[in-house]
Amino acid sequence: MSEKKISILQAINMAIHDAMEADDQVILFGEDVADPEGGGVYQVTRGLSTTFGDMRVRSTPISEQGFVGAGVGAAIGGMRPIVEVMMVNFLTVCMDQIVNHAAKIRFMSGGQTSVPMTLRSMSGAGFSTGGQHSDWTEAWFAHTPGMKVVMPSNPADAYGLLRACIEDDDPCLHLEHMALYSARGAAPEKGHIVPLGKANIVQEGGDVSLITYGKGVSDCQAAAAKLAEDGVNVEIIDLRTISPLDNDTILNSVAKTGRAVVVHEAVRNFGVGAEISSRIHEHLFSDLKAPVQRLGAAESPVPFSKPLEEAYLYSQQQIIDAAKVTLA
Amino acid sequence: MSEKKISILQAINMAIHDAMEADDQVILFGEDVADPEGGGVYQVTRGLSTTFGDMRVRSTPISEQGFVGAGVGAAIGGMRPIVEVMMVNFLTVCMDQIVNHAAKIRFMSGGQTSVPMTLRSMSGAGFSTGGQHSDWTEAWFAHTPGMKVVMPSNPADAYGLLRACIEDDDPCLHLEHMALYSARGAAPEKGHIVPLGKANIVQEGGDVSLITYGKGVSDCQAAAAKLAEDGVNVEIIDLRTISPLDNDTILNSVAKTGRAVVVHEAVRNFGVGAEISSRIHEHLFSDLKAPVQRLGAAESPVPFSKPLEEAYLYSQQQIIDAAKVTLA
Amino acid sequence: MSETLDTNTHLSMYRKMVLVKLNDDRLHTEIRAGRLISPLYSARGQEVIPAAVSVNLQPEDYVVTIYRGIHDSLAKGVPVNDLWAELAGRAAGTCKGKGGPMHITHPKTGVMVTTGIVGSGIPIGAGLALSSAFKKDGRVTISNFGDGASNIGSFHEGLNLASVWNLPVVFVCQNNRYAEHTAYSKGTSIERISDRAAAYGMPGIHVDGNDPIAMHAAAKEAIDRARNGGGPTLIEAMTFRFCGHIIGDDSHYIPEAEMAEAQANDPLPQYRQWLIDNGHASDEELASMEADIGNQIDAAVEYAYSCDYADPIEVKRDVYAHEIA
Amino acid sequence: MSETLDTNTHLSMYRKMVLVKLNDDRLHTEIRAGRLISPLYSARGQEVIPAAVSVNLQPEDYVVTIYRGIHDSLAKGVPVNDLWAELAGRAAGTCKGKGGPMHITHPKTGVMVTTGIVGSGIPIGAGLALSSAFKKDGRVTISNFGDGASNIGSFHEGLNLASVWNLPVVFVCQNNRYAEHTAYSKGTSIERISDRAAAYGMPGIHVDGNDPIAMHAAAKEAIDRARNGGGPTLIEAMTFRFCGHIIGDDSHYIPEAEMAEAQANDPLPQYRQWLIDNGHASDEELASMEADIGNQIDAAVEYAYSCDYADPIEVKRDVYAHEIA
Ligand SMILES: Cc1ncc(C[n+]2csc(CCOP(=O)(O)OP(=O)(O)O)c2C)c(N)n1
Ligand SMILES: Cc1ncc(C[n+]2csc(CCOP(=O)(O)OP(=O)(O)O)c2C)c(N)n1
Ligand SMILES: [Mg+2]
Ligand SMILES: [Mg+2]
Repeated sequence: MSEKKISILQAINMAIHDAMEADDQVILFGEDVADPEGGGVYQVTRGLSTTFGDMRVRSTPISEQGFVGAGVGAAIGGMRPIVEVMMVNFLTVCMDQIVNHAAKIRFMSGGQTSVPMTLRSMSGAGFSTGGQHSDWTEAWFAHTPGMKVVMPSNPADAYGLLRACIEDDDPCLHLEHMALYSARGAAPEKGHIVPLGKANIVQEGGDVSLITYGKGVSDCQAAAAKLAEDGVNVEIIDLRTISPLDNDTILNSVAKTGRAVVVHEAVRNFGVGAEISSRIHEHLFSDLKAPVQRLGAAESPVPFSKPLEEAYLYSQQQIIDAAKVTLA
Repeated sequence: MSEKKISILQAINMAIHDAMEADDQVILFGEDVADPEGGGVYQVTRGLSTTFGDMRVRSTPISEQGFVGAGVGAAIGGMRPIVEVMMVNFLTVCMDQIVNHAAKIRFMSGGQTSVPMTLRSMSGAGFSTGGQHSDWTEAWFAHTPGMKVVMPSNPADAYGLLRACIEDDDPCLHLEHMALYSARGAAPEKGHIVPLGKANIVQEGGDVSLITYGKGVSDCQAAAAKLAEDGVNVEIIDLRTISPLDNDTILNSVAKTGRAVVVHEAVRNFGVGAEISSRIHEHLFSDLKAPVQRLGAAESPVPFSKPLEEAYLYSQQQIIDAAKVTLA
Repeated sequence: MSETLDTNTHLSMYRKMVLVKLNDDRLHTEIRAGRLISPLYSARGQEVIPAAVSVNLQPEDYVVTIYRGIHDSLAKGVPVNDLWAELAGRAAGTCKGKGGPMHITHPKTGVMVTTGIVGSGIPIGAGLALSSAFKKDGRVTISNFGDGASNIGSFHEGLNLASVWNLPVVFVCQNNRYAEHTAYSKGTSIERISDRAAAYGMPGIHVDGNDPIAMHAAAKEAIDRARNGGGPTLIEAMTFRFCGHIIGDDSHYIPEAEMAEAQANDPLPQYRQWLIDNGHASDEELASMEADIGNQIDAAVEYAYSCDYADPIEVKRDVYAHEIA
Repeated sequence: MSETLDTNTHLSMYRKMVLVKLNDDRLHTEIRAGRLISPLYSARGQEVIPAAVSVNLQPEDYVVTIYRGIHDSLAKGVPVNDLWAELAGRAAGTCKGKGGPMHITHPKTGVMVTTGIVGSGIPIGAGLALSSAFKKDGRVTISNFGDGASNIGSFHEGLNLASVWNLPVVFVCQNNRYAEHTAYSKGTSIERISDRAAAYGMPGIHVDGNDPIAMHAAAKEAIDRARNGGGPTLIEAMTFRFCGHIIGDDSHYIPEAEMAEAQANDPLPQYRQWLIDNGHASDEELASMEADIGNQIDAAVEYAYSCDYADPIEVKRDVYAHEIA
């Protein structure tokens, strides 16, 4: 890692740039991703079509089934498409291509064909964008054998995970939190890879393990600082990859602390936290000092107004309280 | 309950018939559901268009986004549409209408509009129909606030749950297992309702709770019979409703037995079993005698060939083994 | 423009256009000043379309629209007070502050669904029309969407279904030549979207959506057809979007000449002058109408800011008909 | 039928048709006898289409097809042994028994994707063509689907995208007049699906898919155009499905007269007679060709049944490139 600081947005742009430079088979498409269209509505892909040309970087019509399906076909034909589906809520219009095709084709063909496609998609509450532009469904894709799902929390990981996804021979979903695009951190070395399926211990501590990913990491760090004031030593695990889960890192941590809280922005019920909590209980039944706590959003669509949106999201206090419940 | 025996297929047909008879606002559409098209590819809806006419029972073009969206609109306009999406895998082409619209519209409109639509869909492995016609994704919909999800295990419940769904003022997904269409059981009384959100204790027992739904119920009953031979007294809970979960029935049972196994046909990771397992651990941490076990399908798409399909599905032996693990 | 409509209709259309325009201006002001936190997908430039459509509608007719559709909602009759309370996220808003600008809903004035998902309102509009066909309630449904939406699957499925079932719905494609930052021809493989109607055996009308009289005629033809059992119509109304995709967008991807030409043809001042020239109203009468509307909006903004937010407990309400423990 | 093709081409087409037909007959026999457990979506009656298309293709050209597409796969060249081993669920099958009839895949002969989801092969076909456009490999992609599929969103999105990007793909809509049990006009709002091509600025060809010469000409025109950079074509090939949607379906929903007329026009015996009448082959030569093909199929069936099933551990393989613990 260099001393230079960059944003996650820059890191994603760099990762795509470097992957396209390294491998001619890497192509990019999605709505408005090319420079004549501004290089993405958030400029994440700015400059890439200018550098790599109109053939390799293409803005698409509004037709997610069409262009994700084209990504599946192009991948089978030997390309490594990076396909941007602008927002997580829009993944609902192309679930078939992702779930029935990208995820299953290697298996259904007996390994003859494969879909090395990377899907990028963004979401995140907190911006008053309402019910159809801010929620999260990573649990659906984690429940889909054949898919890999990642979500970075910092620029170096965003770079390294995205490059790992692009190099991976299977379909990967790279989830991006809108609130983190501007988050700055150490710039990665060119070519830096964060291996898929490996979690990161962000902070070591012996009292309780906070297990999270994406924006949850900084939220947990803030909560951990407060908890430290009360003498609670928090260990924070940034999953980085949601599926496949890094059992070893999770279980080793909780074996040590005996306590765990899982935190994600998606609604709590039937979320990723449920899988993690069950696994911990299954493996560490007698080592646990308290039941694993789960935090997520309230069980509703995302509300528009600020006060309701705040009530929808988990709060820092809730993280602190959940940690304290395990310590009680 | 009368002494007469009917199949689940008949029960579903009767439930729709009786609901349409009772309420003019109930309408039905889906591919091939009307009698000129045979009353459904499995004849589930046979006779209904003849009885209730072409206006109320309509075969649709192959356009799930179109006709599920039309169901959403018709429901907002005051109808109670029953919409058949032939197979669970085809729900992937209309997730947007279900998740972003049906489930969210009451909330996003502040309660002014609502979508009292019942979706029916079928799946189930064991018929060598391969990767795109047999798997289950109920966990996705359970992870979607605003949706209710049910899955009957016997004819009377199929009738009662479906009528409850149709009468319910919110969108409901009624899941049907292909292997159970011919399953026979006591016929329900006309007008029988199985309240949503209430599980059923199929068999009482003090040693271990098997928690399941749909086809899992008869599989657990068969396993319980074998376990009884070894002196193990099994309690079987048929959830009937997957979301919202009946916490009370689940927790009371496991508080009594101290042991639980969750069984479903969907793949295990990030499945419904994870939510149930976590809840049990959270609430009954110190009462549990063993960690909750989860059973589901193997982490792969559904294979075509018989031996691989069998390897994919959980086996009776696995249920028995899981129960025994909790008793060890 | 040729004269065919009476003064009442003209003034009614103009009033709606002014309402939409001044409301949009004020939204820009409030958001820029930081007094309102809300995305704004301005429809500045597209005022004629909903004005001309809605004067042909009955109050009980249904409208479905999109994130950009505040113009459609206002023209249909959503009260400005309720609208502003919603945009300000207040409990008194149309949706208790739960929906926001992308989900304005007001069944009392027939505004049934506003969606943020491109294309999804098209099948929903067909479904509302289906409910009218069942109930024989005589209603017509208008489903509004953009040019880019004509490339998504829901457009195809919705139009085909509406045609096969002969539903009383009018599909109004407001072609503002851009979909976010993508120029029309980069996303759409045909010159006129209205020609896609032929793929569904449906009449397609290509009309200048900035010409109130032509737009009125197109809307009337389609609405009459729907109301009289003649089935659906696709209208492609040509227009332009002056303020970018979303507030903050500087339209850098639109060639300057194109923007300049469009702005020179801003339908609002043109129509105003035409009304005066053709004796429908005097400059003073229109100025007074505009002032009235301005005051109405002032009052609505003030009202909205004076309202309370919903209690946080409201997150649990309206998820289901009955709260789930 | 008018004569334009040489004897070689004719016999090549006829051979493929016979292969498809006898293979289909044998599938019925094996399944009915309980020796094979598999769904069967018979393409009996549609043999001309893949025969005429594939004689215009190079071995490396790509084909995408559907659950009903065993005819497309065989005509493209998938070896009968590998096919039957797959249908019998054996490890030696094209897909190790993991895919089955709805997912036949055989890249060696260009059969890249077989899907069970209506319409989804259309964008995938566009994507394969996109990979060819990138690589300049000169390949053409054929994407096959049914009449009912022309009403689903993927059709619309896939054709629009292929047109906007000018991709080397041919969309072959095999219009057998029914989608499952639904008659054409109940699902489709237009008389000719080929007319939908106009909605995408794409050439549309309506052709008698049971006429080998006409079908050959249509396929050649479209494939040549794609190969020469002229972009995509939509072909609507009119045909009929003799054996219902799926084995066991008695076609009760098809009027008897319609079925009788179609059967009277079974393209296979007609073409056979025409080949003899026009001196391309004698009855004996054709009979011997047919017998050869029959023997080939006998051998394939025997071979398939002699193969082993994959080890159950194979459930864990091919989920990802590398097994996950
Ligand atoms: C399914 C889906 N894909 C992408 C988006 C993101 N998006 C929002 S508006 C828009 C452009 C729509 O353009 P058009 O249909 O022309 O309507 P306009 O905004 O110009 O009124 C896009 C791509 C979305 N909301 N839904
Ligand atoms: C998205 C989707 N919806 C429904 C189905 C069920 N289904 C399978 S085949 C079929 C009919 C397709 O008809 P057509 O496109 O005409 O092709 P054909 O079977 O006649 O060759 C249907 C509805 C499906 N497989 N996928
Ligand atoms: Mg537009
Ligand atoms: Mg067909």
